[in-house]
Amino acid sequence: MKNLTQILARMGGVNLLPVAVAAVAFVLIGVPSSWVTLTVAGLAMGMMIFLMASGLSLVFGLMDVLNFGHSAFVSLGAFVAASVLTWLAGWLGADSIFLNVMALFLALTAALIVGLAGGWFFETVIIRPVYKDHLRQILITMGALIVAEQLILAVWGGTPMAVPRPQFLEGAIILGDVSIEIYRIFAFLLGLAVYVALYLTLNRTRIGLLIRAGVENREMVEALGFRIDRLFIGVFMLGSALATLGGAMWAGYETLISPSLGAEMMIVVFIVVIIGGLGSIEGTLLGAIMVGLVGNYVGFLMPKMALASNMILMMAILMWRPSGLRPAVK
Amino acid sequence: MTEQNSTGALIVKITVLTIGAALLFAPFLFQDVRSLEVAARICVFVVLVASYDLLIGYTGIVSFAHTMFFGFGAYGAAIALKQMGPGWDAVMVGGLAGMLVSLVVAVAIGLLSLRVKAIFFAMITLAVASVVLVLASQLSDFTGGEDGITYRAPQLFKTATKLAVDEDGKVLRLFGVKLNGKLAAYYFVFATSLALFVLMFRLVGSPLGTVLKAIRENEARAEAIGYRVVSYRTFVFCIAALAASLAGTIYAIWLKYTGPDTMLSFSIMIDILLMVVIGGMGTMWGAVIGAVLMVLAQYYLRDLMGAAAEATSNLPILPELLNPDRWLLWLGIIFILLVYFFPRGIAGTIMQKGIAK
Amino acid sequence: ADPIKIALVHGISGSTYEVFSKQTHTGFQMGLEYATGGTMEVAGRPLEIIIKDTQFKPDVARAALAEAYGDDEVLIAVGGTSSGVTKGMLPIAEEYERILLIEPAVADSLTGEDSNRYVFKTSRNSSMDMQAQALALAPDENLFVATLAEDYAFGRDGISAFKAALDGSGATIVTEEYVPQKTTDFTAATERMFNALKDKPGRKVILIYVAGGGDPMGKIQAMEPARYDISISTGGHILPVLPTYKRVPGMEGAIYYYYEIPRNEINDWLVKEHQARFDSPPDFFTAGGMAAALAIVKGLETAESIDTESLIAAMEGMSWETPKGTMTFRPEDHQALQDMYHFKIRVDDEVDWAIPDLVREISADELKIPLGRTN
Amino acid sequence: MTQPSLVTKDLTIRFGGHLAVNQVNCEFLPGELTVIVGPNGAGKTTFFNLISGQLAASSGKVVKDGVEITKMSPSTRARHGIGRAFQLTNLFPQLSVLENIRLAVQARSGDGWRLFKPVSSYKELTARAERYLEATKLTDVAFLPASALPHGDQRKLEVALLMAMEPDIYMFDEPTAGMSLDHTPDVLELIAEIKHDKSKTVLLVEHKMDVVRALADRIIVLHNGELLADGAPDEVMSSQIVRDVYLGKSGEAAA
Amino acid sequence: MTLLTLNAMQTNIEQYAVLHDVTLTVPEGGVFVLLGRNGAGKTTTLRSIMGLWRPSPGSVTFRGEDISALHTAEVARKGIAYVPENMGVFGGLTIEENLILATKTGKFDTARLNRIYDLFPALKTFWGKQAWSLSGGQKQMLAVARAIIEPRDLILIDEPTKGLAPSIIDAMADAFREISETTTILLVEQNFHFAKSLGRDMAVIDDGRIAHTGSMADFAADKALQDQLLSLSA
Ligand SMILES: Nc1ncnc2c1ncn2[C@@H]1O[C@H](COP(=O)(O)OP(=O)(O)OP(=O)(O)O)[C@@H](O)[C@H]1O
Ligand SMILES: Nc1ncnc2c1ncn2[C@@H]1O[C@H](COP(=O)(O)OP(=O)(O)OP(=O)(O)O)[C@@H](O)[C@H]1O
Ligand SMILES: [Mg+2]
Ligand SMILES: [Mg+2]
Repeated sequence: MKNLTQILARMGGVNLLPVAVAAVAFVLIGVPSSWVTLTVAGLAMGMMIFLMASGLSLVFGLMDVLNFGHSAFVSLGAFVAASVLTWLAGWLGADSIFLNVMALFLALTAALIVGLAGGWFFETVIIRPVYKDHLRQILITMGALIVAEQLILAVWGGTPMAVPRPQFLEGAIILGDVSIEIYRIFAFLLGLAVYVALYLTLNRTRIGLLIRAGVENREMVEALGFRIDRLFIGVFMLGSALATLGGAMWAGYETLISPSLGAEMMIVVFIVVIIGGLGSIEGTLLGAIMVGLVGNYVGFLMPKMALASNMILMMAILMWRPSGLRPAVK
Repeated sequence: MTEQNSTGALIVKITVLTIGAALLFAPFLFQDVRSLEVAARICVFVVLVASYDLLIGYTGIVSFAHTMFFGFGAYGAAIALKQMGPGWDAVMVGGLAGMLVSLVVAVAIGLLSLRVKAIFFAMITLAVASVVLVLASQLSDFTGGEDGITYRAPQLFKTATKLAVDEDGKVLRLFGVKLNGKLAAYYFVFATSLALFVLMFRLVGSPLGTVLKAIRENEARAEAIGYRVVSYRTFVFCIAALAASLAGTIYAIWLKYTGPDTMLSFSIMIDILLMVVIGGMGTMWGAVIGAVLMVLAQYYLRDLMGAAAEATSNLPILPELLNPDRWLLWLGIIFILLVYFFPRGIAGTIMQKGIAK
Repeated sequence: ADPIKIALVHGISGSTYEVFSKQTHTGFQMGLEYATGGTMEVAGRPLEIIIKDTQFKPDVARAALAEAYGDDEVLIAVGGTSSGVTKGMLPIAEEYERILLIEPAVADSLTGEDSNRYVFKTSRNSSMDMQAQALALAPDENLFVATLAEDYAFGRDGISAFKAALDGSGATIVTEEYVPQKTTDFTAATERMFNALKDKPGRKVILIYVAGGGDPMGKIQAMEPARYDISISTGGHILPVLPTYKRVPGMEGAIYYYYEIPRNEINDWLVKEHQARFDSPPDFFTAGGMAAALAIVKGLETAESIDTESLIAAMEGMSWETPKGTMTFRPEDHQALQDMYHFKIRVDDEVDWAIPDLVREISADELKIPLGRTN
Repeated sequence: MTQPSLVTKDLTIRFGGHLAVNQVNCEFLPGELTVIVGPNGAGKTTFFNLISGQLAASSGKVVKDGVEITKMSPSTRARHGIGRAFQLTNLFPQLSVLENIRLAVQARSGDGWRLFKPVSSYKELTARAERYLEATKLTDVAFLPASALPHGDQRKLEVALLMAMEPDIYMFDEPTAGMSLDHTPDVLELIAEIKHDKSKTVLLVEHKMDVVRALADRIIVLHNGELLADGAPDEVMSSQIVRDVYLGKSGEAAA
Repeated sequence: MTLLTLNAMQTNIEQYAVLHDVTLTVPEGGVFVLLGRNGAGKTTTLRSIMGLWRPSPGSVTFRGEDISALHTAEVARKGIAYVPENMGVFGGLTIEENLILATKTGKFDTARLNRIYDLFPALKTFWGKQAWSLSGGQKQMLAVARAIIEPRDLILIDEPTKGLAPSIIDAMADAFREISETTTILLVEQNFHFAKSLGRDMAVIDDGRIAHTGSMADFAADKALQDQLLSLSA
């Protein structure tokens, strides 16, 4: 028994969980083509959730700030990107791949910029007074969420907004009975890139350390000569920009968006962060992929259970590992 | 010199007593339909918020499942009244069933998960609450699903019921107020809410209340001086659940309608949170103040803004921002400012102010 | 003369559905204008409109409605937006013994057992949607359908209405898929439907009945059902959603209203005026709001006197003209019977949304809408 | 011969590969004050944690008055008469000094479950809390929140909490660290008084040699988690091994 | 040469006036000892220098420059290190990570590191361990080590000896003596024996005011004064 755990640990430990789940699902599903379709779709879904969750995980895990307002950024990103895409609809319809890509690039960039600016504003005005106080964080960010949703409503109106998508991301690749949506491949690749970039920044620089230290004892980090306030703003801006990016990608996936989009994704996003374990980007990715896969498998095998599957997954994981799959901080 | 005797505390207490008096005489003071609805809602929410404050303010337990217990009580009464017909037996059965379910669920959640970290506990309660919400919507034969259930309240509370009649057999009026079933229903709500509130008030002032605060402050030390933390937590979680469940039963009887949006939804949870914070966590006075302010805002801020927009209609931009449909925006802003400037809530901050140095 | 007061009790804050309420209000206002020839008076008495916000909360809605009847003393109230909220309002109408005219909430149950004789309903109900939808599929032995709906009362009721409409036509339902509300990823359900349908002979259709967002149609289309000869069918939608229908040119289904479909004087006026005033065509709930206003004015004009009982007497069985042609309040349950439209999607690059072209009008008589209640 | 009130048998705890407390066998008698010394990281605080239940032993036993308490939770042990004060101050920061002490008094009297009568009606509790307030000279700051006290006063409050628990076994972990010289004697006197009540057992971790010498009936020395020496103060303090591992050159000066 | 001057510093914490008038001149080099009873205001003085509390009125001058309005991080970058009385170790970080954060570049100066290993061998033993699991004394060692891992101009130390075993205190005294040749140390201490052995100049603070300043040698000789200011009759 002990040997087995050790062998498993050497092979990657909890990282193997999604593989194990996929293997079990393969047996249960029995139809290989369906299994491939579901797995690929689930992975991509996981990546999109990861995009939305990574910012929250960063802010929640490293800075110990529970930002319920995160979902406002997700919505904001979605609407900004959708507006830019609508505005550039001409480019999207064009046959030129270049114009297609440019339009997409501009939309994502606009979402990122809005996220950075919004994050700066949010940190300085909303979060600054409530560091270290979870309860007031929950409350003040909920207040901010209400305001932000209302502002979005005021600017974009409440009618659902259709999102045009670049031509080259439409449709699916069909291999035999397997279908793989092109948009999902794109989302998967973008999510992967974001993950690698975050991983390197946090693990190859002192920034990750500083943030963790700052959360524990802000005064002491300052007494060591670091402007923790500026660092926190930076992290927060990054977190918000990731949220808007996630929102933008989600808008492209949903193709029909309404201001409550962010709020509707929030519970899943929180579940992912918690499953993953506080403060670890690796954990968040793992959690997101688990949620993506399990959602699809359960939806196929036991549609009745689809809704509860996330909750059950979370509770099971918390019972097994009370601090999540890969907590960075004990 | 203690908190209890500061001038600020005096102000808070006088305010709360005034509110209490206003609620007691509400049917006579404000003789319109809306005011009575508002007053009844305030009564119920005072209980709900106070019971939530037991958890969050006194013991430091963050739970997102409080509306779930509220819902158990409400659905208990609603289903019983629907199935058994209007009557006190149905109220009893429903109320008790609601409490029983609440108690069982609270004990289960408490024993299983009050040991884990606070934030995880919060997420677990959120998960359980959303599963219940889904169940309520899927078991629609029982619960009426999304649309909820309408039913009749006991005979005594029907608007048509005459409590006292004059010579002509018409319903008697006192200071212009009809002595009818509606009035009886209001006083039922008022009296039961008051009783529950007083019970909780005694609870937090008792030695148990101090222990709860100690657990909030420093769990490990409370354990070290001999308090069984998990038992206390589970106990207070159950008490809060029972109080919420009863509040749900009362509200269900008053409303004669029970549905997910009024009794279970996450937005009520947010309302409760807002009320606790606006009033001030860790003081029962605060629960009253918070509930009153929020309910008033929900019902009257709109009108107020309409008036303001009217008044400023020849100024630029302002009327746009004061558009009554954007009242939530202002509520949000006010809320942020409150958390910002009154970190201890209104009651907490005022009480703090008056403390002599 | 004393004004006749009418309350509009809708959700106008707190949910993104608030735009539906606003469409209703616009339509209602324009309806009164049209019916009174701009005077806003009936029988020499001015009409006064009072607006109440339900905030999409049943308890607030009940208070608002009680206030309208009790404090503002309105004669008629019109509302609400979502079915749950509206359901909570029904007993209040009975308690105050005043008329509640339901528009635009849809659920069948609003004129069902829990309803009462003070309740009238101009908005369509789910049975109409689903029967029309079934008829639009021209069902026969050759038709195989997989259905997709959300897993709650609204979705399940809709599908059973749909099945009832197929009964006897020989068409086969191969699978019924129910996904949780607010589902965003339909891959699993789609795989199940593909697997159930792909080896069937004849016409193969996936019927989508999902009220919320999530755009299941676009997502299923992205998985290319055409490779198995499966086509998609779903009901029409409000204008802002129609752009997403551009992915499914040629799709057929049934729709409640599209401004270019009905050919009548009232609709022509509505389209023209709406275009002039708001620079956009009217939508579902604008038409609905107008129909409600027209019903009220006709009721007031034909009633013997202006009080609740006379109004009920006048409106029971009343037929009147609306932007979608003639509607009739069924005497038994006060549901307004009305026409629906079988459409086919056409894509025109010049138009922002996909255009539902009329295939055929499904007249009210063709629909067998079950009685909710008998008074 | 008096029965030992507290016994540890082969008490051991390991953290990963590190044996923080290693097979410690010890008996403590009522009326006796034992000082535990040892270099930093020797395992003194860990030893306390094992007795009072903050940590669970990897192996071995703790027995109080013949009852094995090894598996009990800290609160149960506290109710069995084990009390301890912490090395790093560990209070209820937002509660007033008086409330802090009253909590300890109340825990002792088992009144935590009283639900409906207000605290103020328990005059007896308050009176007893006030006695400890006076004994530790904290009366002046009774209504300040504990977090506002200067470090020295927080240490005193820490001692007051332990006193208010009125346990059978008192465990002090460096009670006077950071306390100024004018306050130290008060605290030492309090500890000495407990010893005079012959039914109480006192365990004291202390690095200040003058304090050790003034109070100790017996000294035990821990080193790398092992019991290195156990005996009368003079004997232990003058042993070569103690000087080597613990006292360094100041030991020579003292001896 | 004066290194640090405190001019008529008053500090309020919330509504309480804690420091009433603290005026002090700390010369460059050597150990300057600040003594006082519990609650006298020693910690508050150090925190006011670091900018963790704001004195007003009053000012802090470091090398002739007024630093009282600077952000704490800027104060630290002037070359001032601070060891707080609650040690301020980052429990979630390992010892190595705690120390890395205290370096300017993120790299250790090997000589200094070895000196620290000599002084506090325990830190070497537990190098990769998270700091929360250290014993009380080991945390104190880590806090001090953090202040001396880099060369600094001034080190503010709040009661470094509390909780340390006698042999370590001796070693630390030696180390401080060595460091004070190049760095000024402002030491707050209750352990008079330790303070006496190190201090060149000293001051006593009482009830938020400077009650006495002078050389340590004089103070150590004057039993009456000690008794009056510190109750050191023992
Ligand atoms: N929870 C824990 N996890 C891992 N190691 C621990 C833990 N608690 C203590 N230790 C280690 O056990 C050893 C003994 O620690 P302990 O706190 O008992 O020492 P101590 O004798 O009280 O020292 P001091 O005099 O410095 O307070 C230390 O090396 C410490 O790092
Ligand atoms: N947060 C606070 N709120 C109120 N008063 C405070 C606060 N912090 C400190 N004080 C008060 O300031 C005074 C000085 O405290 P300070 O911590 O500077 O004393 P100290 O000399 O360092 O004492 P010690 O030797 O005990 O550490 C004390 O009387 C204390 O009560
Ligand atoms: Mg120790
Ligand atoms: Mg101090």
